[in-house]
Amino acid sequence: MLSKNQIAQRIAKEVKNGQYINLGIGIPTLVANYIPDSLEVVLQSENGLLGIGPFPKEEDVDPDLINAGKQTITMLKGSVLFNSAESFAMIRGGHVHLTILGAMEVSENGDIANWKIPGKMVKGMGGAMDLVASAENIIVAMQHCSKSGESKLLTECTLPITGVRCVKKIVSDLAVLEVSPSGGFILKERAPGVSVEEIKEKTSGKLIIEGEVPEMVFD
Amino acid sequence: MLSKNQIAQRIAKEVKNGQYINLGIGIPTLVANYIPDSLEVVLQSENGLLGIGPFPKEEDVDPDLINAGKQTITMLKGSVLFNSAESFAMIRGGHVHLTILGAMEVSENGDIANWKIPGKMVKGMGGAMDLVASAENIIVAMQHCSKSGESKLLTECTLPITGVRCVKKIVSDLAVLEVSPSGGFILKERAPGVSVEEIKEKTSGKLIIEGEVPEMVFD
Amino acid sequence: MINKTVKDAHEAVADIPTGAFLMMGGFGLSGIPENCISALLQRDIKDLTIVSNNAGVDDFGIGLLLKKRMVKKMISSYVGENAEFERQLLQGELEVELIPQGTLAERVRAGGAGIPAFFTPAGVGTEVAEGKEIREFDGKQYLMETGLKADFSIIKAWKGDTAGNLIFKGTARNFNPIMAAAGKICIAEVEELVEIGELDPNQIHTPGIYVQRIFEGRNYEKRIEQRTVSN
Amino acid sequence: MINKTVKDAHEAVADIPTGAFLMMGGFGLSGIPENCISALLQRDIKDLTIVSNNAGVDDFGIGLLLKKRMVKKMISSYVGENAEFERQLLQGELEVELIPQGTLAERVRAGGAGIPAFFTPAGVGTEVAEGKEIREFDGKQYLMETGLKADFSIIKAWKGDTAGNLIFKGTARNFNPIMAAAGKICIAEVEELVEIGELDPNQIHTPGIYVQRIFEGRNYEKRIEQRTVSN
Repeated sequence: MLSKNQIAQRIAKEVKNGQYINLGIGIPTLVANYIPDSLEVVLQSENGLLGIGPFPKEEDVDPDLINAGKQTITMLKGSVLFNSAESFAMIRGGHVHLTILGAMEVSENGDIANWKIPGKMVKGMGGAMDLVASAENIIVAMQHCSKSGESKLLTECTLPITGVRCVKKIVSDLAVLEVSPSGGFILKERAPGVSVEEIKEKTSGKLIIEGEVPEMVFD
Repeated sequence: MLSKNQIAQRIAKEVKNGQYINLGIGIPTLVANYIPDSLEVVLQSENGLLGIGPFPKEEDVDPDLINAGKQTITMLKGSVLFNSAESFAMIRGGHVHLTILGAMEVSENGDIANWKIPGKMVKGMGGAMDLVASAENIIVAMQHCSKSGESKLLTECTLPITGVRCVKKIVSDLAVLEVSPSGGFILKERAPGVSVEEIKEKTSGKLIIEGEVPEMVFD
Repeated sequence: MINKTVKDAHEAVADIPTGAFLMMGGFGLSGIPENCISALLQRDIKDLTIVSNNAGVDDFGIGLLLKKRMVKKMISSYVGENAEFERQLLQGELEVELIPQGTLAERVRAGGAGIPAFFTPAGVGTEVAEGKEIREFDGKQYLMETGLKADFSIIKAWKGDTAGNLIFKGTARNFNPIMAAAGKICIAEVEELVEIGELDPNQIHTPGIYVQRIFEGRNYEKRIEQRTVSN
Repeated sequence: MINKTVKDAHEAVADIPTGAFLMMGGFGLSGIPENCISALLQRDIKDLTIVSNNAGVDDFGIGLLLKKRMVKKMISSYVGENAEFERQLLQGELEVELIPQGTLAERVRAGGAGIPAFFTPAGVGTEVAEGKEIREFDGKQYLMETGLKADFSIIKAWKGDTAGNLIFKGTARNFNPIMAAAGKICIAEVEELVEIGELDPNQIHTPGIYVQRIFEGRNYEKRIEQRTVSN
């Protein structure tokens, strides 16, 4: 089973040179730590910044410079600031190449649910619905099962969905899976020490296994 | 009969303190010369400037600073530059209070035709259709009759129209007229030495005369 | 140039009535109109509808207006981090309308730009689409969303001049510029109010045409929600 | 940061094919991509469709492409001041589509912003409305217009950095920033190309995310159409 940091590390391998990327809150934010320096990529914060830098030193904290998770951040050389309409024009217009975000459930046709649990206080979808409706490539970072052990990779989402047929790839604590255009989770890689049997058992939606399934390799 | 400069001078009396104004090409441009210094108004150029200043001195000519008529201009203290989408957001959003433009024909319900003559090369409507569809107050500067003596204030426009039911007031070489919300040109003022009879004769659309019609007064 | 200055926050918000439809700039607590919020707290008005990306925290920002029960409805994209908000909502004392953040931004931009409606892919197939027109363009489905306007938009900028031209700082820009244009009356508070001619015409983020009232604010607290530092 | 620099105009336009759908920035002759137009003139391509507010003059700007018969169709708001344009149009050698200037600007902005369609009041009741959906909002009629995208958008800025961030100057800004976002490939020529970090992040008009190729242009002529001076 992968740790949160390992999930982030594995997702970082999906990043390509020259990409503009939006990282959601939680595990996706950790991905930034594992993108190799050899790749030139730009991270977008939907509250109005391209080129997110590292967290500031104590003396450099600026309340006028935060990310979409409301954390204090810094800028880089070449960063640029803009308003919220421009920010989502970028997202909606397909200029952001890759979106990485968390999910509570994903269905075998690529639907994602990550904003609302009936009966619980609803905090809002923030920018998630815009992101999943717009980005050409969406990768989900998630736990394969809930704390009570139920699969979160389903035939259909049971929670209110955030977007339809949008997830392209999932990296869970157990596996890397692609969503087949014709439906189903294609098992691409196993976490070290995790068997195909275990993944089968813990995937409630249709699982597609094509030949040998390699173990993930970490550099 | 008013000269072009007198038409501009009369229109300038319609300008109110605090207004943002778009002036079309031709006579409307001349209006700027007659706005009293006591009024604080801002002129918009739809190619991307608020706060049009006077024409530059020879040594200050800047090819990167032109008005919508492509004339070299200057800026004022407090001027601001923006792109074409922002410029028409201002116009469409009703932020520009007053539009003054020329017309080939106006109908008694306020339709305006000023962009196309069938059989002649069509140069385009530029920003005129956006302006007449959006501004809350539209004043037309025009000659009352064509060179061949035919009225340009009609029951219905004969030329392809630029906008419907939008003109509020007309200042011609003969008269000041308001367009009645229920249709018809309400004669408000006569040019010096021009009789009501002459205006009647030269107005092809419905002319409404309410009591005495005063002569225009120029300061 | 037209002079838009008013004396202070109290004068700026003096005529906002009970039941007004307001927009307030800010993302989290960054770029919020602190002075106007304080001045509103001293007004005896209620039943406000507020469009704002977030709803502040319990003891700062819009949270203060909520605590004083001045708000009837919030229109936001994310309203976490506010226990009093949650309490009022669960008790049915407060209405909330949640809108995807990009749709909210575009609806505000459209309202200011005279666009009554537009199509966006955000929310297709979700609860957000309920009751809305769906249309296909180029094989993809989109929702029709409408432009939003407010009686008053209340925003915060870094620098401004007396003609209402504004410059923002950092990510405190966020919704402020687009809300300026979407308010019938836009009230702008700035950290530094300068004379016309002091701002470069080429570097102004919000043209003064959108701003009806401007004043220099005082004592900005600029509270930080998630102070995160590197070692 | 991602480096977007190419060597020169020739490299920048080398892969534009016959039949391409282009956008070109500029208003009149102000802010036009002079270097790219010169480089295109040396390419053996034709049947271009060009979205540009104007069509240049006989011997400058897009007028040069027209003269060399490289253009199949112009999509503009105003095409005066060009005798060769008029000749080709009257002979049926050139198509032209005229669009109200604000609608053109908003269609380009929508194309770049992922908005497939929107409503505008411009053109209601006129020829422009023919064949278009009309809808009433709040008692006023509006037309539905669609977003515009181009294979290549070719623009001109004042300063730019290697990441493609751009700053424009004066009214030479015009359609350039919105066209940047609406081109699948945006080619930006700049008067001065600087290293990243030299432009203030708060003063950039066009974020580099929209720009795929950038180079420093040479020998700008910046011809003036109406030199008008005061005494």
